[in-house]
Amino acid sequence: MNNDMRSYLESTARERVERLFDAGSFVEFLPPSSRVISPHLGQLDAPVAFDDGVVVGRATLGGQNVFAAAQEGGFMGGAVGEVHGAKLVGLLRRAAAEKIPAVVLLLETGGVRLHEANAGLIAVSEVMRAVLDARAAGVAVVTLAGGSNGVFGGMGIVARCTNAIVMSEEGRLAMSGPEVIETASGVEEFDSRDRALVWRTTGGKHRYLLGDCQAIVADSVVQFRAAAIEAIAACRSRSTALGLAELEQEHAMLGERIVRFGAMSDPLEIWAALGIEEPATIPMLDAAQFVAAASAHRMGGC
Amino acid sequence: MDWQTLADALFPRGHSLSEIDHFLSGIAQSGEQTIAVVGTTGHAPIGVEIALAQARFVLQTVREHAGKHPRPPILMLVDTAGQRLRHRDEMLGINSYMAHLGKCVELARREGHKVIALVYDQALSGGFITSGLMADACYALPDATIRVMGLPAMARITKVPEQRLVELATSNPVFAPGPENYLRMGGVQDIWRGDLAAQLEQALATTPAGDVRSRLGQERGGRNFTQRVIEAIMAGSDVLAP
Amino acid sequence: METLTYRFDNGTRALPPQPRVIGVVGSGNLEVLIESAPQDGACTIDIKTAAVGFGATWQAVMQDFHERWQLMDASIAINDMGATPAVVSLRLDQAVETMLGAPT
Amino acid sequence: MSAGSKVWNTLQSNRDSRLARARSVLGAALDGKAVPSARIGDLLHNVLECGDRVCLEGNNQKQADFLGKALAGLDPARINELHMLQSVLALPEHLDVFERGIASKLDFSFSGPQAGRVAKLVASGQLHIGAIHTYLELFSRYFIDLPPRVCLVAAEAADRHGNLYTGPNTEDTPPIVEATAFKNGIVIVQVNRIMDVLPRVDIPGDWVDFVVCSPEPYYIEPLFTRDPALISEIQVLMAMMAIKGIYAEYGVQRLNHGIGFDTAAIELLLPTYAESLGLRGKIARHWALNPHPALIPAIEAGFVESIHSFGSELGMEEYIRARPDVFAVGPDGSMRSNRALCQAAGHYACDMFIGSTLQIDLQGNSSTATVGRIAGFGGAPNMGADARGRRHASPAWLKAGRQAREGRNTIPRGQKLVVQIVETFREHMQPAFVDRLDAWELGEQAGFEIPPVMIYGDDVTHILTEEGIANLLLCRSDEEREQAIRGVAGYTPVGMARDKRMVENLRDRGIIQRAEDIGVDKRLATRDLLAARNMKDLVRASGGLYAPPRRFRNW
Repeated sequence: MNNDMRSYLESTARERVERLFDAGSFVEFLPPSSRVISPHLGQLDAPVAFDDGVVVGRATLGGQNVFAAAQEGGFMGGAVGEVHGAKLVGLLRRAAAEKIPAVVLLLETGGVRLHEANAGLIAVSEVMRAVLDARAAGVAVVTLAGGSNGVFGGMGIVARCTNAIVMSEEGRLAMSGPEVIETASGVEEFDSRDRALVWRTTGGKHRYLLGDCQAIVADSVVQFRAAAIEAIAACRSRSTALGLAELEQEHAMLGERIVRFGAMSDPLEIWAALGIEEPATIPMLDAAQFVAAASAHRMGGC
Repeated sequence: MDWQTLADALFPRGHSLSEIDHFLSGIAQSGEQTIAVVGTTGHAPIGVEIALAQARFVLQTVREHAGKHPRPPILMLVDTAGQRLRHRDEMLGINSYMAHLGKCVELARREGHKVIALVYDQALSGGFITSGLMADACYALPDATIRVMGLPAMARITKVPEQRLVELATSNPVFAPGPENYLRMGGVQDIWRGDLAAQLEQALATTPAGDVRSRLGQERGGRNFTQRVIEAIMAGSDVLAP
Repeated sequence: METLTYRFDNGTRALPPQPRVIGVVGSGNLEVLIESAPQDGACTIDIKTAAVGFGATWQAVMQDFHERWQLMDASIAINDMGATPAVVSLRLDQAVETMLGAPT
Repeated sequence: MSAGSKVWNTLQSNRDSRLARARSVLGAALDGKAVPSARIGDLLHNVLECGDRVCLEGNNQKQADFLGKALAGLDPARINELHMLQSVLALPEHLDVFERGIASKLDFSFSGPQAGRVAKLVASGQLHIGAIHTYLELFSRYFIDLPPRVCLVAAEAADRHGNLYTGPNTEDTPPIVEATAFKNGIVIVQVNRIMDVLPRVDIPGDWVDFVVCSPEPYYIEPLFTRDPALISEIQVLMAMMAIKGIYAEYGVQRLNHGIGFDTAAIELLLPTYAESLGLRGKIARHWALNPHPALIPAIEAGFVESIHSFGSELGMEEYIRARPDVFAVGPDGSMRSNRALCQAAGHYACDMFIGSTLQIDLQGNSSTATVGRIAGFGGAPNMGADARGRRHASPAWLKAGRQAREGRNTIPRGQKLVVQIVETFREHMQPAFVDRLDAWELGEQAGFEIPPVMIYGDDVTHILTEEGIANLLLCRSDEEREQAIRGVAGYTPVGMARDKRMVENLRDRGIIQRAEDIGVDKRLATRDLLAARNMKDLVRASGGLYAPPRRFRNW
């Protein structure tokens, strides 16, 4: 199979980093040979990984210096523990200190790692603040979400604190996993086995239509690469920092969303309300067809 | 603790706090300062509406004081059962509403508002990240519940026997619930006992600059890796400091 | 978890200095970290595995691996989550192949 | 006693009195043959008698679930000691009838999801097993010594005369109804709807006594859908070895595949790997197979000429309708399946069966039995057995027969290829090769006369693992056979106990073949070789005609 078609979803975090950034340019910080592993998992008789499930480092992307982090969804669902979180924080703080033009976060995570829950929760909030500090320092922070585990929990919040999000339709972005909601509120509330519903609710297409992500691409590493380059350029063409105007605009959009869609129970109704003519056909469209059908109707991102 | 009792203890010089559907907001007097107060009560699950309501109050505070001096501090009062677990909230993008709240708090900070938080009852997982944990400093009452998940549920998911978790929790603050554990890890700045009003005034006078939690966690011995990992990366070193 | 260590002396093939890591610590899978390290010509393998009680199997898999590659001054570390011997052999071969090229 | 005094029509008169009871209790509620669904309890209480043999249509896929629930809800004081005949026990209510004391005896084939509960009910004495059968055996016994007094079956639709349209999922219905109707039993059918004109008539109304329109459509399980995303690279390697080392080697044209991911990988490698070997038109042309979604790319690539099916598969209806040259469709355009005929076809008309299993012993006996679960067999034993009655020749059949007989003074005849494809270890490091099958212990616990063996060793011709292919046809002694099996058993205890010198000797003679011996490049064994890597790829390959059930989608 040629590299153009290489699936982002099926690639490991390391494969994504190797293939997405300029060939051979990635230099890892605290690489596996440093063996900075979780100090807590062993206590609970759980396996460890030499990178604690996240690869961080510097690279070039289209010739531009960037920092990058990639979470490995295969290791504990990409969940954030103490070391994992600290690597993300260190990367973002260093990017801010060195005024790196951009940080690309290849997120794939269920959120906080339960084995080290308190450390994970604090770490996610530290990541969140570090993202916003980096943005304030002029760093564009871009999220890519296309892994099979989605971006959930606190990291779903972090993603929406970055300047831009690029998703594939297979990618998911949300807060609580469908299984968690089903367990807490019953199968009538959210049938986690109805995967079509799960993806309608949390997947890339819905997020794009709602304005929660800025770009949607096919599931291929090169497409994510191209979209990341574009997103960084777009972010850097204006201020990367938070501003009152931007937040006022976001506030209006989120308010409007509740007013217009708050009484609806299925994303299909929302898509119809947005003016999509045949909402039921949306899930089967490929990324390019989807963008053609959806871009005129989606809510404005920010 | 119910919020009225709390408010009376925190603001003996008066306040105008009110509650609508578990959403708390208003103005209060702390020492010589007027402060803006926002938060939740009744173990509120944080859904899209209440997240947006808090964000609206914070944005409004920022907007009203733009270009003025001094900017009033913001106190966030935390009592939440976590994010609301509903299909509707996920469909509407609850993470965006949470993030929006977090970003509004961040904007307030950058615009010169001190932001402190007090967990006066419950602070559970998702509901805590964009409230208490976004403040310059987060405080807690001694009886507060702070956690991601209780030990029985954690035992089920991690398949580690609960008894073993209870044993481990005595020496390692990393997973067991409770404000003391968060204190040791730097997530909570301090636990308030006794005169709440005085401690609030003190907190407002000593708000830390920047995110100091990783350093506190190291100093207090509750998180021994975070700060060293951050420093190693900042320094470009492949080994952690001992 | 179980920890296993193996040492094979008298290898003949040296590795390049850049360490490699292959694989993921996920269910039925493993991560292999392979590094060049001076140790009197030996190849050492340190394994942390979630599948307890398969020492004899690991011994045989590692023995065969060593016979295939004859690595010298090599340090291999494995974090395993119940990978089958087929997957273990595959990852080990992939790791070495990325460092040395395909076997001759 | 004179012959003249013997009564010869007890069955008929018994049937008449049952029908009379039902008509009298239902009265005006009975509209021709149509019974209101709310009155199903009254109907069953009156047509059933204690001790009846009752055949409930519980198939591999389609379930007469409404009737099953109604049966389980009967009053055990009125109806008890039923003898259930059922090919598949899939739903909880299939066992509730035993727990509630309505039924006490069972003859069946397969109980996959309920296997644990079957074992418990047997242990507690609430369920007595007559025998565990293969499908063909059980269907055959319906006609010989186990004709049902009452059968409860499911169809898509009925008309006012009781004619039935069974649609794509005909499955077991024809033999059940035929065996019952022609032995003066009572045929009761649940249908999804009643129509004025049926798309086609699958069962004539003369054979049907009562029809009930069920409140919900019958339950159907998408049993043959395998998500390509879950196929591992080891399975890709094994599929490559199967195609090159067996399909191409024997020129297998007519075949049946098992249900697992190993064979799904083969299906998905036909348009890529097999195509690159120039095998299109030379292998895998005619199939006895459910409409596997994983076969869509091979069908589209022109590998597959015809498929006859045991049952249908959810979501494949429109694709099948659009490929009438390949599938068996009726004049109305929808598929016809028939488990009994397809089982016969798989047995007699196919040159090869390839499928997975849980355990293989040193004689090559293979079993899916595990302790504490009485799961039965299904169809694999008929597929995976040499058809001793076969007389027509084909190149693959002749070659297998030649290999088995070479050097022996026997008359020429062919043999079916029966291939077991297994990874040496399953999940959680469970070895697939064992000294003694769990089937022995299960058989002893459950009091069976023989251990429940899925495929007997003397029928198995090849064992394929990630380590290699063992060709048992070429073995000339029990010892060779044992070492050939050990020689592909990898690092399992059975594999490690091999005689290394003998295994190398078997390899020299081509009895054991490694990937490199047959020119399979292991480095190509990646998921990139799959013609579809996820469900959406299958939908795309079908031109949008395949509509996977919701649980298989991620869009």
